[in-house]
Amino acid sequence: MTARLRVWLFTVAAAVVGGFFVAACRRLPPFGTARHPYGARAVTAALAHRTANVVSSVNFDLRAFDTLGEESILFGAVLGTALLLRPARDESLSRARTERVLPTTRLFGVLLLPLALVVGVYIVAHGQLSPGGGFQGGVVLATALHLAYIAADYRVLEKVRPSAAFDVADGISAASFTVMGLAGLVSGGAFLQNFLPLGTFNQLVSGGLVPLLNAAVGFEVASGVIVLVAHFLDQALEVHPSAQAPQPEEHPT
Amino acid sequence: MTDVLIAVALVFVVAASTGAVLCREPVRQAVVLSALGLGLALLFTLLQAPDVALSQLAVGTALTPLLILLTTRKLRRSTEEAGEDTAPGSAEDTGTPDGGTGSGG
Amino acid sequence: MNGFLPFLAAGWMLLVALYGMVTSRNLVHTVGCLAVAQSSTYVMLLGAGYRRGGTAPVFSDTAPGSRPVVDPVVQALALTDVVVGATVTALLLALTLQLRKRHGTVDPQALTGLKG
Amino acid sequence: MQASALLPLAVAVPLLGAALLAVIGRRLPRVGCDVLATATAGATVCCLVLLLGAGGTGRATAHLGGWPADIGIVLVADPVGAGLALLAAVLVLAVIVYSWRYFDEPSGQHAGVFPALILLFEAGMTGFALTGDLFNAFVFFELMGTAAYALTGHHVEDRRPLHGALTFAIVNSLAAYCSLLGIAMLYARTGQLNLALAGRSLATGHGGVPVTVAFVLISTALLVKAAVVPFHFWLPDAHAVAPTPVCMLMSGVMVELGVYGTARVYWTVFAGPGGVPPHAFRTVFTALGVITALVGAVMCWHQRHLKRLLAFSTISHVGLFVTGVALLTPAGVTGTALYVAGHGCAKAALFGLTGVLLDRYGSVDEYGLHGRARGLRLVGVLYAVGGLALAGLPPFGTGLGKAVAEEAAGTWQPWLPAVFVLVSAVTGAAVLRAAARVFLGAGPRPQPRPHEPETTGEGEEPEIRSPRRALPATMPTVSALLLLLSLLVGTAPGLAVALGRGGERFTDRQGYLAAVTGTAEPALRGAAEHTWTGSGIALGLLSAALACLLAAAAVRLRAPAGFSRVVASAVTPLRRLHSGLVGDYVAWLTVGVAALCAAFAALR
Repeated sequence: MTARLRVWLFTVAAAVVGGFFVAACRRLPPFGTARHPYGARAVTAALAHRTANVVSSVNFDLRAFDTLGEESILFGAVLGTALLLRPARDESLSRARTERVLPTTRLFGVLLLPLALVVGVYIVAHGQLSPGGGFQGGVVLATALHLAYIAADYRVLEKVRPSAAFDVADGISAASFTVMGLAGLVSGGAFLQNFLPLGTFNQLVSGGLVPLLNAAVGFEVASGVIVLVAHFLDQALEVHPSAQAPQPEEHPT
Repeated sequence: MTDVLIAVALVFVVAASTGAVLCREPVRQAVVLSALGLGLALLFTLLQAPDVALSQLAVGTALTPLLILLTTRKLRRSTEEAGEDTAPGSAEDTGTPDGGTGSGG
Repeated sequence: MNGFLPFLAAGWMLLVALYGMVTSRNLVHTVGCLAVAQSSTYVMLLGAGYRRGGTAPVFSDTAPGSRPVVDPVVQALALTDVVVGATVTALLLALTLQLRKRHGTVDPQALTGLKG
Repeated sequence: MQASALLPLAVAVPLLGAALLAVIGRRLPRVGCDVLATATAGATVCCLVLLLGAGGTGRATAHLGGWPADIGIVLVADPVGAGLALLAAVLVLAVIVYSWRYFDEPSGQHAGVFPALILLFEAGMTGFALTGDLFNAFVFFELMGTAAYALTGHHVEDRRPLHGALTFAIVNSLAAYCSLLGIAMLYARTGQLNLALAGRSLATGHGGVPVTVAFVLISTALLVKAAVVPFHFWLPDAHAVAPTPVCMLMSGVMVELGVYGTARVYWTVFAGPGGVPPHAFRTVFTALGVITALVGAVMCWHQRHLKRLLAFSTISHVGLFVTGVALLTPAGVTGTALYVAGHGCAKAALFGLTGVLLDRYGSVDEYGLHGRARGLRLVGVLYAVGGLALAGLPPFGTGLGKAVAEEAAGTWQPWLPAVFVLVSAVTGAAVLRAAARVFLGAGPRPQPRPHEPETTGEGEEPEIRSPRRALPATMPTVSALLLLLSLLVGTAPGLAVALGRGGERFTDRQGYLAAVTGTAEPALRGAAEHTWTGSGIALGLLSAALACLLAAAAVRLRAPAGFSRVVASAVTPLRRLHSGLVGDYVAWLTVGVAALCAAFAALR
């Protein structure tokens, strides 16, 4: 297909799809409707399990199986990225150069790093109470560590985040989610069923399994994102084609 | 009032996503995507979804653009290392294949 | 406000992202367009769950039952979706990076190894 | 053990195995990784066998988290769903054993990653087959995808796997997002995510455009996964280049899961009042199925890259599966289920044998390998047997499934059985032709056609690094066992009967709803007994004979120049459409969605 034909074909098809989409949306319940049957049931169920943040309750209690799948996707993507970005047979690693950092930048990083770590832990820990949770906190934690790269350089970053250790942490937290689900099964209930005391509403320890699953996801996301970014940074800074390696082949024209 | 704010945020999101698509140079696209992430986070806050807004802020404005930037940096560097091009990055910027021509289907 | 504006916005975002992918000459750009396509699903989901006058479904400050809340389920779905999107983007970029090393280009129209 | 406990275990066991492998894989020797992976895959198979035993021909459910269906997620196993999960688990076990000695896995830091990803892939497939929840199905769809994208691009030193994997990943993810839009639309309409409850909720409305559009959008991802024309372009690109063990899984069962998903979603959600009318579904999907079968068969016949040839044969068989499901009768579902089981084993075996060729000769090119594999007599025989199985020779499972599906199709449209016979004959013939050329050196050496758009299959990166060692015994053994399994599907007493009940269950909306909500299930109507019939055997023998004739003609006879020119002018444009270009594929995806919307609107 020529480029012009492709665009033409697409435009016609997109116009048809767009027309149907608009027609469909016009007949959906309007934006802002008061009728949310599943939402109402979820709120009742979350309150029954004494979880103040209903979204966390949906994620880690009512529909925890979705989160198990989601967290496995993250785990799989981290494994897959590690596999894809491994140094190929014709590539070698070299140490990144030490770079000079402005003193103000360094101060900025040194001050911000502990602060960001604390914020990250707070967001993870309060997931069942206030907005936030394992996922958001995990990303903040991962980002926090990378401030070391801004503040110092890549070598320092490699010291504060040993990739192999985080690989293992990633696997362990992925496994722990499944194990907690199985614990519900073993204790006589269903898979991922809560078997812990529910605690007091609106306290740090409340919602039974929710804080634990939340923490597992927090660790998983933090270590997963660190490993992901690490592989990309390695590619950008440390992986080179070996000297004797063949260059990318020419295309047959 | 909320409705007006939501409408404004929606218009911004639509404009930013259109911009992100039309911006064909990856580094600039990453910046626009970052803005789109910010707009989405704002929209989600207005839609009373603080949880989603927070994660959108973390992923959409920080993580995804960061990964795109790191990828582009590597692409440019491998162009330099291969010595195919004197002006670093130009091969990606213009999107021309530097190893041959495509039939285009 | 018009009763279905957010849905239309979602539809537009999907179509414009599709357009970008159809015409893209750089795979990194294609991946960026895919991220836009995914953003449309967040807008659609949260739009479907919004309730006029509702507050966030978090009861740490407000007493349960005092005010209507927006649908928490779609928020949980969108949250899951955000994670999925980020990981898929990472995988795609990793593939693009390696492709660049082996093919010497990131222009999809210059990749002629598979056809027929 | 109770069935409700076994259901989540079928997902949890491979997930745990994958995590364990990733954590301790780097400290274990290669044997340790293999043992761990094999044990996990074996445990999953046991789990699903027990589940099928415990559930019998009824439905087993598991309410996860102890929540009722309108709050939590429910897993549902009926014979068809659990059977498909079992097929996936068996193929995963086969693949792991196949790659014991075969795969040159990256060592050191990345040891254990390959089997871990295979197990994640497995968890995605079993989860997708067993879930009764729409969004949960999306999550497992993505899990399947994520593992498969990474596995497809495994050979980072080679250029084509990366290209194929990227195309695969972009098209599939895009389709998944379309589906999610559809799910959001359906949620806005019904306020439910459970399949059965959403279906019940739709019955209170009048259907119309939103329901149609939601159905088309949700089907997009499933049809892309199933590689139905015009959503199929990614499949040959990915299957031709993925590592052989991964191809065995993708062609054997992942693609079929797309067909299963479409059928499941249609029956549980949209088949009732207020949904998509059955006559519209039957017409549109029969048309899609027949077009897919024919396009796949034509493209399959014109390939010389052996893996690509097998990939196109998968597409054409998927067309037949879609046709069988589209009949909307229990017999159609039963026939398709048997066909999928028989086909999955046979196709995986054929990919496994192609892997032997790649291992020995570093090529999968039909022309280049002409006569070179004369020494591999056993492999050659197995390859030919696989080709005959693909053509539907009785008593293979493919033959039985084809016979049952054909009979069901024939009662609706008398010409449909002809499509079944023709398509299975052509795909079988393509495999037999390749076998005759590669293993016997039959006929003149074919001349390359430099001006045609084609992928040759020469210069493949070998998947192992020590080509001088002996052929690992696991490779042909696993392939032979898979062919035996395909034979068993057709001959095992009781399997066809059980799947016959399964077909009844699958098409029973009220029963599914009752099982999910925990109310008493209505008794099953007497299921028809499906077994070999005289006409079925005759049609099976006919297509096998036709396949042999076609293959012999292709190898021995030289077509008149005029005839070849006519064929080329008809086929070359079709081949040009398979351009390997992501932009083209996205455009075709949009065209497909538009066409489906328009067709359903016209037939309302």
